[in-house]
Amino acid sequence: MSVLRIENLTRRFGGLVALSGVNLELRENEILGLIGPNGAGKTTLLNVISGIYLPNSGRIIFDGKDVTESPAHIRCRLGIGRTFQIIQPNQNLNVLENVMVGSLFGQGAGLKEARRKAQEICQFLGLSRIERDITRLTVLEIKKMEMAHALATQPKVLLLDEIMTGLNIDEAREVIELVRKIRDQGMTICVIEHMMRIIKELTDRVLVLDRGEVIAEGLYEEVSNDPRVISAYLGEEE
Amino acid sequence: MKKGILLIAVALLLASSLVAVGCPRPVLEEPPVEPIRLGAVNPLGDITGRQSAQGMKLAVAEINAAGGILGRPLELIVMDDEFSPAVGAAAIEKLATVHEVDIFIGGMASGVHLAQIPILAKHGRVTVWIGAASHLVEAAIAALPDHDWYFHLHPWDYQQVEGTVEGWAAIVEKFPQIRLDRMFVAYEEGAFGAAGFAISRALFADVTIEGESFTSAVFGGGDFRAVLRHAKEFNPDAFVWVGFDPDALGMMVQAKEIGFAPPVFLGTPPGWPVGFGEIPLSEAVWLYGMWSPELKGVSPEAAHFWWAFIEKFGEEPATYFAPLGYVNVKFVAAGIERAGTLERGPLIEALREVRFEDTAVGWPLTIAPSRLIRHQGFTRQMILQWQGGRQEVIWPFEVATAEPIFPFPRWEDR
Amino acid sequence: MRNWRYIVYIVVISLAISFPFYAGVHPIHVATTILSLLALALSWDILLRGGQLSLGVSAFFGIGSYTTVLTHLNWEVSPLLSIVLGGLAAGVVALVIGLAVLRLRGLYFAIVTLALTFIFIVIVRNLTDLTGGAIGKLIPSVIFGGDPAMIYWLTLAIAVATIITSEIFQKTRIHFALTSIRNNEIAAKSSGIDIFKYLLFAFVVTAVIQGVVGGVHAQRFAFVSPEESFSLTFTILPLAMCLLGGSFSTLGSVIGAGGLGVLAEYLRLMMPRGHLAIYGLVMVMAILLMPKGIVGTIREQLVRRKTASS
Amino acid sequence: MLAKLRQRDYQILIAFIIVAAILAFWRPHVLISGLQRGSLYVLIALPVGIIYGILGILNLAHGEFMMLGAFFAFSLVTLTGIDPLIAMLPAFPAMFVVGIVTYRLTIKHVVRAPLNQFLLTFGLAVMLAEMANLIWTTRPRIVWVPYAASSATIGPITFGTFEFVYVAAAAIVLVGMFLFLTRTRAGLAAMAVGQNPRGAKLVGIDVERTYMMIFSACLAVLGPIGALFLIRHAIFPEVGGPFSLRAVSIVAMAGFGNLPGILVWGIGLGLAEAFVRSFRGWGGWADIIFFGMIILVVFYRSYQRRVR
Repeated sequence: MSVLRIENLTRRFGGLVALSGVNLELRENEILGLIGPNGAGKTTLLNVISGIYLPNSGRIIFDGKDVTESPAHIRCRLGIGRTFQIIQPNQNLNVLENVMVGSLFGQGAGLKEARRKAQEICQFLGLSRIERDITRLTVLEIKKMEMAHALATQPKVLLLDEIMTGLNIDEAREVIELVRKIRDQGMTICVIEHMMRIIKELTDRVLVLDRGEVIAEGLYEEVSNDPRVISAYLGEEE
Repeated sequence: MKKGILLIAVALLLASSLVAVGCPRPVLEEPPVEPIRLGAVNPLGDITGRQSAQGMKLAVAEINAAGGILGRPLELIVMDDEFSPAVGAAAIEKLATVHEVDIFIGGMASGVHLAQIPILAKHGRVTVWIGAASHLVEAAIAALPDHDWYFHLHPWDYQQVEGTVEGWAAIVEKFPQIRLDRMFVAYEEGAFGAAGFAISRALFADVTIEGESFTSAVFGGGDFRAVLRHAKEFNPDAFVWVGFDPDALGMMVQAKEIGFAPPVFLGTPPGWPVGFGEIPLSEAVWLYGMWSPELKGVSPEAAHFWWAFIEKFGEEPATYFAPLGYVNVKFVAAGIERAGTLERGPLIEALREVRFEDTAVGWPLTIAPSRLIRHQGFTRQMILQWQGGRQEVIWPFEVATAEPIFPFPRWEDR
Repeated sequence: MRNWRYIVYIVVISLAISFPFYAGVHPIHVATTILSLLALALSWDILLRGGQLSLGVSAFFGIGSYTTVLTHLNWEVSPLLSIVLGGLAAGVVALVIGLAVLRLRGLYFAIVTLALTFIFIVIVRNLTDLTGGAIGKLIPSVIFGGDPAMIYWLTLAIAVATIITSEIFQKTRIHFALTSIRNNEIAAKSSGIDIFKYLLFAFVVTAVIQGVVGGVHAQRFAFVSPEESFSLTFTILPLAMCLLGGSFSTLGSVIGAGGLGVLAEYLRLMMPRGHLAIYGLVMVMAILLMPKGIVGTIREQLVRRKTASS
Repeated sequence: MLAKLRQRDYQILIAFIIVAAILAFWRPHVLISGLQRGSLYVLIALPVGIIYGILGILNLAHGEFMMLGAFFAFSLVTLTGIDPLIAMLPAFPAMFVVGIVTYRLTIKHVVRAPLNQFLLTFGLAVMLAEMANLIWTTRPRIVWVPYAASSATIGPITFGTFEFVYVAAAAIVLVGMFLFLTRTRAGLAAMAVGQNPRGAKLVGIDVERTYMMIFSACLAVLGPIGALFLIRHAIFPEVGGPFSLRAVSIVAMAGFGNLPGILVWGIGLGLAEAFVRSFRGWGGWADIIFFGMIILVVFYRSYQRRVR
């Protein structure tokens, strides 16, 4: 049963083709890893799914509905939640308030309800000191806050863009556990990640992008031995 | 959250107390002789307003030196209106309540004065105004239930034009070579120019008038080439531009470059740029005015003012608002003298009777009704011409200082 | 503590309301002007909280002024109602042009709102039959017969309404929406915020405030003209007041308006000629010494002190 | 910041030439006065564009600095009796010094602080205009040189020729800035700073110094520009304000940081204004063309960004 289906998606920026004929299926309750060398189009794909960019062609079916033309905030309300690679927390709000924004607008909760839910989620993710000023958070706390913010929109699908970057091994492990915990709550997750170890440990299935095209798809073991994938990565190393 | 409201509350408290403190009420002192207080509101940032205030100060100094009026000295309080209606209106209120002036004088821009009228009306004290020429102001005064207390010395805009209609008729009669059948009016697109054009059109009944607006250099314009070209195509007997001082140079230069030299070339700015008379293009340019420095050769009062002003302030009067400010105070003083009291009724009566055979602007001054109000002072302006760097008076002939140069010399001959 | 706060609150309100009873007429005038600039400053700040820097305050101010005067003159609408109509007209215009201009961001938005101001000036100046053209229009009588206390109370009511509006904007979900939009639009969209809806709402609400203030101004001085009613002063002065007091807060604009307003009055008293140069100097110095405005700087100091002590 | 000529630019260029050709036959005066006036706009807008491109500051006091340059030239002319064209030479270093002082004291503190620079440069504008008022009063000042009204006649049309100096000056300033920014070390460093100040610092560029030099150089140019302005215009303390506004508008139209765009749109606006004015009785609507065009172009640009 697929939650999100992408058909033949193409997106160009001027002359540059960022995504070309991408097909993708997110199955219910799985963790999909999205990998590929730098500039492969991973973040663009996430942006198209979440509605930041509209595709030039192709369709996006979410939860049985065609959302190809829906604006980002509608998709969020329908249940596509995401984090950002370069996190820009709202400096004018404290941790709890940042998380509240998610439930206020993602779910349409009232202020009191949003506050309660945000507290719950923070607790769930182990975020304490929630009245704190944003500028004094550790990297791990910021990442957690970002996840909490996405979770607060009550998504069916959660798109995580490089949330492990900048974390040490212990912290990354903690986040991996959290992501699993989130999935166990019944959510479908798609992660972009650079560290292969994490992909191996975390994901059920992997999709490899290179220059805007899907070049491989399957279990981590299968994909990692695919010669095209190897050459894509090695080609980049040079 | 609550703290925010609290802070706001405290801030409001501070602000309101500051306002209250910032505008202190006067400490009541009883001087040996209570002075007669004149309250003036002028745009002090502008040369017109500043020199007009200087003219007033000069008059006050002279009167006080001669022992004051009714044995009391004059006290002049001048406030700035910054050309802002809100500031100008508040200034009147302050003069009335804080300084408790006896008489209001001064003034310049019509827009500012419109905002002051309701407040002046509320206080109903005698007011003698020397600016604000717009007929809109006259209408606003006339709409008041009672405006006996209001004296307006500056001619209304339509009176200024009426004066020129009369003057031109006289000039055409006296100098048959001068003709005025076709006139082109270039007017700046703001209130000053638009009113000037509309009124000219209405009052010059026998003249064919065409007109077009331009953006004054004051507002970033200054490109008059299209207007001048249209004027040239119209081939008028007289070309009139209704604009501001900074437009003068551009008008001349741009007319010269397209070879547009109509028989009469006339400008009506409130003042002229420094040194305009010295540039060769100015020769034989006509202008309208309430006053000319050259009147010092004709009118003893104008001569007295001219030299006294230079002696006191070390600069020459630049616009007619300088002598007008002087006349303003002299007029009020004469009225009080005549009435022998500051009581409203007799004072108004006396002011109405004040007659000057000669004033600092070189004209006689009497009070008569205008179209809508009862107390109007000057009603005419003169027709002058730049000759040899001086503003020579051509009409009225009684005060004329020169014969007109006609026709306008060709640009090449300068 | 709580009681004490309410006492201050009540005292201030009663002081503000009773101001005309203990202050002279001139302070009432000055306070009225300051209050109307305060409302403009605060309304400008409300839109700024969503990241949109408008230079079109004068435009809505002027539309409000003209609508007020024209409805009052042509349809004999009562002065108060005509002011309401002025606000509504500004709101409707904001709604229509907001649909287009709110697609713009940053300086592009600023420049276009400024350009719109000039376009309104040209239109008003050239539609002579309706608007009186460059000369403008007169109202035969001033609102409340020119009673400064009544005009003060009317302006106070508008300023208080603006303060309340601002506080509502600060304490409801709108606050979260606008700050998120200002912080990062893409992130805001992905949080489910309908950016356009919130910006348009803020734009229209603030335009209504500006239109009402313009309407009162026109009724207070009983005339409109393109140069006066669309004067850029009504954009720049509130902007300066807000930034000096501290943006993104109600208190900032209140303090900024009070501070600059009183300062201008003092300077005018102390040096009749040249006081505007000092005014400019104060603006420059204030922004150099307190880049976050008075409120922002004080708040920063408090936070720093708190951190140092903890 | 100095985009290479792309295909679209060629299209604009060709459209321009076609418009010019039509005007040359239909309304030659429009072409001449539009070009001259437009060049003045370009001349004044170019430094605004550079300062914005590199320092990220939109200088609202720009016109006031030009006023200062013009008054400087005026004082020289009246005190020494030299020709205003010669006064351009000392005006350059004089305004450069003004630039350094202004930068050191004020601008330095608001680089890349978008809101504060608005207020700061506006405060500067008020201060400059009011100080000029205290020194020179509001009475307009003029200088007279016979060549200011020189003209030429070609066939049936007679037109002023002096303002072609503005066209030449605009071309010189544009080309000079172009060469400086692309051919000199300091210029390349400035471009790098404009694109990425932090990166530029990492590769050893003195960012502070670059900011100061660029700001001062742009003000310095206003010295000669002020002198050229003085020849044809009366000057007074408030003369600069409207030009600040126009310059900023043109820079917005060109797209912030696009120098050739300033040329195109500055002259385009000059032509459009002159075109409207050339119809008798429609001159009052010329401003609506100016601001209407700004709005349309800004919308077109933002629409394009969205599509791309």
